[in-house]
Amino acid sequence: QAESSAKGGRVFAAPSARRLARELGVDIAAVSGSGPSGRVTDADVRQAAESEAGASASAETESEAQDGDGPRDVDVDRKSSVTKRGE
Amino acid sequence: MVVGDISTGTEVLVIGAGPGGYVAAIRAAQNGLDTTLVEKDAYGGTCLNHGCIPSKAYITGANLAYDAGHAEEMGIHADPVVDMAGMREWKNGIVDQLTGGVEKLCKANGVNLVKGTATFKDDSSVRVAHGGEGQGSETITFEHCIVATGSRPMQIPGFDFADEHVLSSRDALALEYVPDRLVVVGAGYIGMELSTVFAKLDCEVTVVEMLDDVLPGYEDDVARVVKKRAESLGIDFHFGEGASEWREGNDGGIVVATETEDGEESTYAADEVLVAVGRRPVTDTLNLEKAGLEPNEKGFLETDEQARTDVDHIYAVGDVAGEPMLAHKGSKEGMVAAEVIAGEPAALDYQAIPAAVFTDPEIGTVGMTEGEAEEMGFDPIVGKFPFNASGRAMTTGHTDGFVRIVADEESGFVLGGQIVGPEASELVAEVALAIEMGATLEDLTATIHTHPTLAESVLEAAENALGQAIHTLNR
Amino acid sequence: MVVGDISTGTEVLVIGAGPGGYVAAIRAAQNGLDTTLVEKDAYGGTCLNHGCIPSKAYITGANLAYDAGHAEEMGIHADPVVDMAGMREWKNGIVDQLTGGVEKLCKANGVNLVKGTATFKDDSSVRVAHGGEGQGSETITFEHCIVATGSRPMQIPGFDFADEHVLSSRDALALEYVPDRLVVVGAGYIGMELSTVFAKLDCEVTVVEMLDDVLPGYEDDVARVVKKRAESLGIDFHFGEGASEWREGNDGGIVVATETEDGEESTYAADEVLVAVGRRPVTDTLNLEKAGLEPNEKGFLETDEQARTDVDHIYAVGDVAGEPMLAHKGSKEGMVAAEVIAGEPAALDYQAIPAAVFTDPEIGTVGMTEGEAEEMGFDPIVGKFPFNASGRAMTTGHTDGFVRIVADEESGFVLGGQIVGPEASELVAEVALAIEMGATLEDLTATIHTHPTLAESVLEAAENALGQAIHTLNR
Ligand SMILES: Cc1cc2nc3c(=O)[nH]c(=O)nc-3n(C[C@H](O)[C@H](O)[C@H](O)COP(=O)(O)OP(=O)(O)OC[C@H]3O[C@@H](n4cnc5c(N)ncnc54)[C@H](O)[C@@H]3O)c2cc1C
Ligand SMILES: Cc1cc2nc3c(=O)[nH]c(=O)nc-3n(C[C@H](O)[C@H](O)[C@H](O)COP(=O)(O)OP(=O)(O)OC[C@H]3O[C@@H](n4cnc5c(N)ncnc54)[C@H](O)[C@@H]3O)c2cc1C
Repeated sequence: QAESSAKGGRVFAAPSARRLARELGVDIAAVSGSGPSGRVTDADVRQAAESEAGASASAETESEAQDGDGPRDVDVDRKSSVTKRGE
Repeated sequence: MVVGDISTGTEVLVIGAGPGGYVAAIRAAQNGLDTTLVEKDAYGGTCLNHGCIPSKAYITGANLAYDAGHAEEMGIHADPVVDMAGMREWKNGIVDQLTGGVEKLCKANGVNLVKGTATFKDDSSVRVAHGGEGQGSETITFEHCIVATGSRPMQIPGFDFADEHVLSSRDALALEYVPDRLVVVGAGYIGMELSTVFAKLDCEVTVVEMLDDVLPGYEDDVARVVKKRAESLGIDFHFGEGASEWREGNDGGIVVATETEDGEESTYAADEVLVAVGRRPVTDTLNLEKAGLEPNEKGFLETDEQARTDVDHIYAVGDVAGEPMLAHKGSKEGMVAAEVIAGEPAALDYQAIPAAVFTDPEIGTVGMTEGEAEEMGFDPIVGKFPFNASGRAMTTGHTDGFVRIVADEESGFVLGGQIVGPEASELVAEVALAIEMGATLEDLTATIHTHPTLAESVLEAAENALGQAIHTLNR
Repeated sequence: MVVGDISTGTEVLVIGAGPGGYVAAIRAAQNGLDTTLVEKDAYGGTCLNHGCIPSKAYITGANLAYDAGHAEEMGIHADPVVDMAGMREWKNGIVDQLTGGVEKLCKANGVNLVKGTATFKDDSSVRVAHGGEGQGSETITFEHCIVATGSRPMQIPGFDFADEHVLSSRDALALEYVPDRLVVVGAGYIGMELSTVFAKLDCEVTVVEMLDDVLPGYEDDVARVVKKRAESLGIDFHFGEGASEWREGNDGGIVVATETEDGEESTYAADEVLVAVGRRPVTDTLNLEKAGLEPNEKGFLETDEQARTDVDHIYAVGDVAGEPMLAHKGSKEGMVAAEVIAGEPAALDYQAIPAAVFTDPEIGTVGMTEGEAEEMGFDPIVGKFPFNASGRAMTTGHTDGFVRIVADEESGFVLGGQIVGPEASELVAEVALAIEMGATLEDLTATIHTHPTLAESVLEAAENALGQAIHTLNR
């Protein structure tokens, strides 16, 4: 899903969702979309931000437990960018 | 914060008050930043004074006069006489109102306006030379700078804009009379817009273009619609010829000489020659090296997603920051630069920049062509609707052209649109929103479109892509 | 499937070939359904033959002649002469082309076309009386029926459309000459569009309206722009007066008498009187009761989200199915009915139906007004941009009016738009898409809009709502 929506390097999401992702420090290209054809919604972005924040704040085991979510997995770079914003 | 009596300081210094610069300055001031805008010439830049606005005013005037004079089929009989000096005055009135408006808006938003030419002293100050003799200069130090110095028309060897009969687009837009014969060098959008204006005002127009078609960069079938119409207006095209020189003719006019790649020469008699072969960014008169900046080989300042140059606190927006050299691209960059300086999470993350050409008919494009979509790895489907099947187009008397919508087959996402036809410049707005929103073809067709409008053609093209068109046959 | 020699059967029977019916028939056939379309008169219905299309053709013609004759300010001097018979012929040519096109599209999609007047025999068959004497009739049985019989102009006591000088909109659109003096009864959109046409063609127009403003249903500030312009075209308005009767005058013309609520009488001399006081659905000539159907007190057939009437396999679309009586609403309902019959999960689940009035200037509206948003429980914010601040509007010579965007303050979702000004009918398309997509104000402002276009005004209005406008002051 995330792959098809990132075809040609493009993310299909409304400008407001893209801006929200920047605000929350989420890499929108890695968010899996729940909208039509995999469009990334505001809610998807918020959920990604929450699961990242949760992941970075808690033990590794917990983030492993979320592995089933696949595309919503957190990469190290983004984790650090979220942390930076939180400071 | 006055630092000395000849030196002032500002949080944000904007150089150039075109659509890139003045928008950046207003947005910066709206964000509470102490902002200074330096302009050496006229508020509104090329766009308001010598570009978008004056050209569109003449296009309206020429269209009205031409259409009214050619509407016997509609039962309208008229023989309009155009007084070019009068049309120019009307155009000047619009320009004055708009440039005055820009000045007022800057002031009302709290932007400090400085008249003069800025050059960098180092990476945190500029010298501003005030116009006119003995006006002196001042130093302005800045925390952030936005370079928005725009572009100027390119010259070609043998044609000096200082010569009386050699016109830049700016000169052409200031003429007080319609020349009997005009040679236009260059069939890009500026050349084509102005050729159309003059042809409609009864000038004999000859277009000389080095390449082999009009409007390079546009798809063949789009360009063809404009070229066909231009030919029917009497414009005489010569492709594959480069203008080499001009000289005085025997008849009081001039002669423009051209050459093909093979060295074949031709000459065209005219009264004036308009050279519209492109524009170059204004980055050579700023002492950029003092600020640690170096333009690329094309003269542009390269910038990142935040409109930032290689020097972190210096931004570049508008024509100096690269293609497409369009007013609205510059304004967008200006807003983003101002917001980034203000600490907002702004970025140049738009999916597409629409572009319009105000020829007859107009062109409006946004996003990817079918070919570009393929290159990007999409599997495009395409839908088309010709304006000669549109009830609204028929009732406007303008049925040339079509709407094409490009989408990704698998997801249905709208990727691009190419419109050539009446009001194409306006119609493209809906397609741009569809692209930015991540709308699918189905989203477009599910949206009710008013009848009878040209915008219905966007819906019809989307339906055609889905194999569901009502007003054309689906194949 | 021929059931007998005078009786045929069909899966889907569509009655009426207006924009509701022909679109339904084509979509049904596209979905593989055996479809029959019965039309008693002309393909395209009111819209193509006597409504949307002819009126818009005349509006174009009148605008061109008027604008060219009033463009001294632009340096254009012309004195156009309009030959109304010629303009009518041009209009007829467009109508013929479009109605012929509808017929061809129906056939190409495999729709069976039957000429005649349908009346219900029971809930699964109709009798179709073929036009002309001795042409006989046939019975068609159906599995599903779509009623799309449209509407007809309302008459008022004292004014019979059969009388020579009493014109319906249809009659007015068929005139071969421009009357010197015209009284128009009714200042709704049809009355206002036609008043404007005739006023621009040098007819002395008097409008009589029972209510106290033009364009009932539109907000005051929207209606005001149109009324002011109409007055400047010389249209003479009389509000609070109902037309009571007409009689022959002494000067070879007629006299139209009106009465106020208080019984005060006035008279207006004219050559013709156009009665445009509304339209009534055509549900009284179908023997609907035989099918088990009963129109509501206004004559409409009530339908559900699937365009279905009370009788499960009978659908109603277009003007017969209720307000707004607009072509594109009918077409949408037609598509949905056809898709539902084909088993698709279609529904009338759109958020908003845009509407346009082609007066001078045009009006385009979609979704909620500020007041409606409040009533619906939203906390609306509103942004406005006047066209006299738009560079593009100035260059078109048309700067009356404004764009207003209504959004929900908390979520930013765009709820509605009211546009009055040049090309308002086209500009509303972008706002309609924004509403359907659930776009926010930020989505609108983040989308790059081409410069210079009227569509930029939509962006500016959205920015104004956010307190971020560049080209107006934010308050
Ligand atoms: C004939 C014509 C038609 C056009 N039509 C369109 C159109 O329809 N749509 C469209 O989008 N684009 C159009 N363009 C292009 C458009 O005009 C430019 O893209 C736009 O003006 C670029 O904006 P800018 O702010 O980058 O630069 P400019 O508008 O060029 O403004 C730069 C400003 O900087 C000032 N300046 C330069 N150097 C200094 C200095 N050292 N100190 C102080 N001030 C300085 C200049 O005086 C100028 O005012 C047209 C151009 C032309 C020539
Ligand atoms: C002057 C004018 C201007 C207008 N401008 C606009 C505009 O700009 N935009 C807009 O959206 N709308 C406009 N309208 C309204 C628009 O015309 C109607 O909303 C539209 O035509 C309704 O479509 P319909 O298919 O429901 O009915 P109609 O178009 O009325 O079609 C109904 C058809 O059914 C046929 N019929 C009726 N009874 C039978 C029967 N028993 N058997 C067989 N056939 C039958 C009729 O002959 C007719 O062809 C305008 C109307 C008028 C009068």
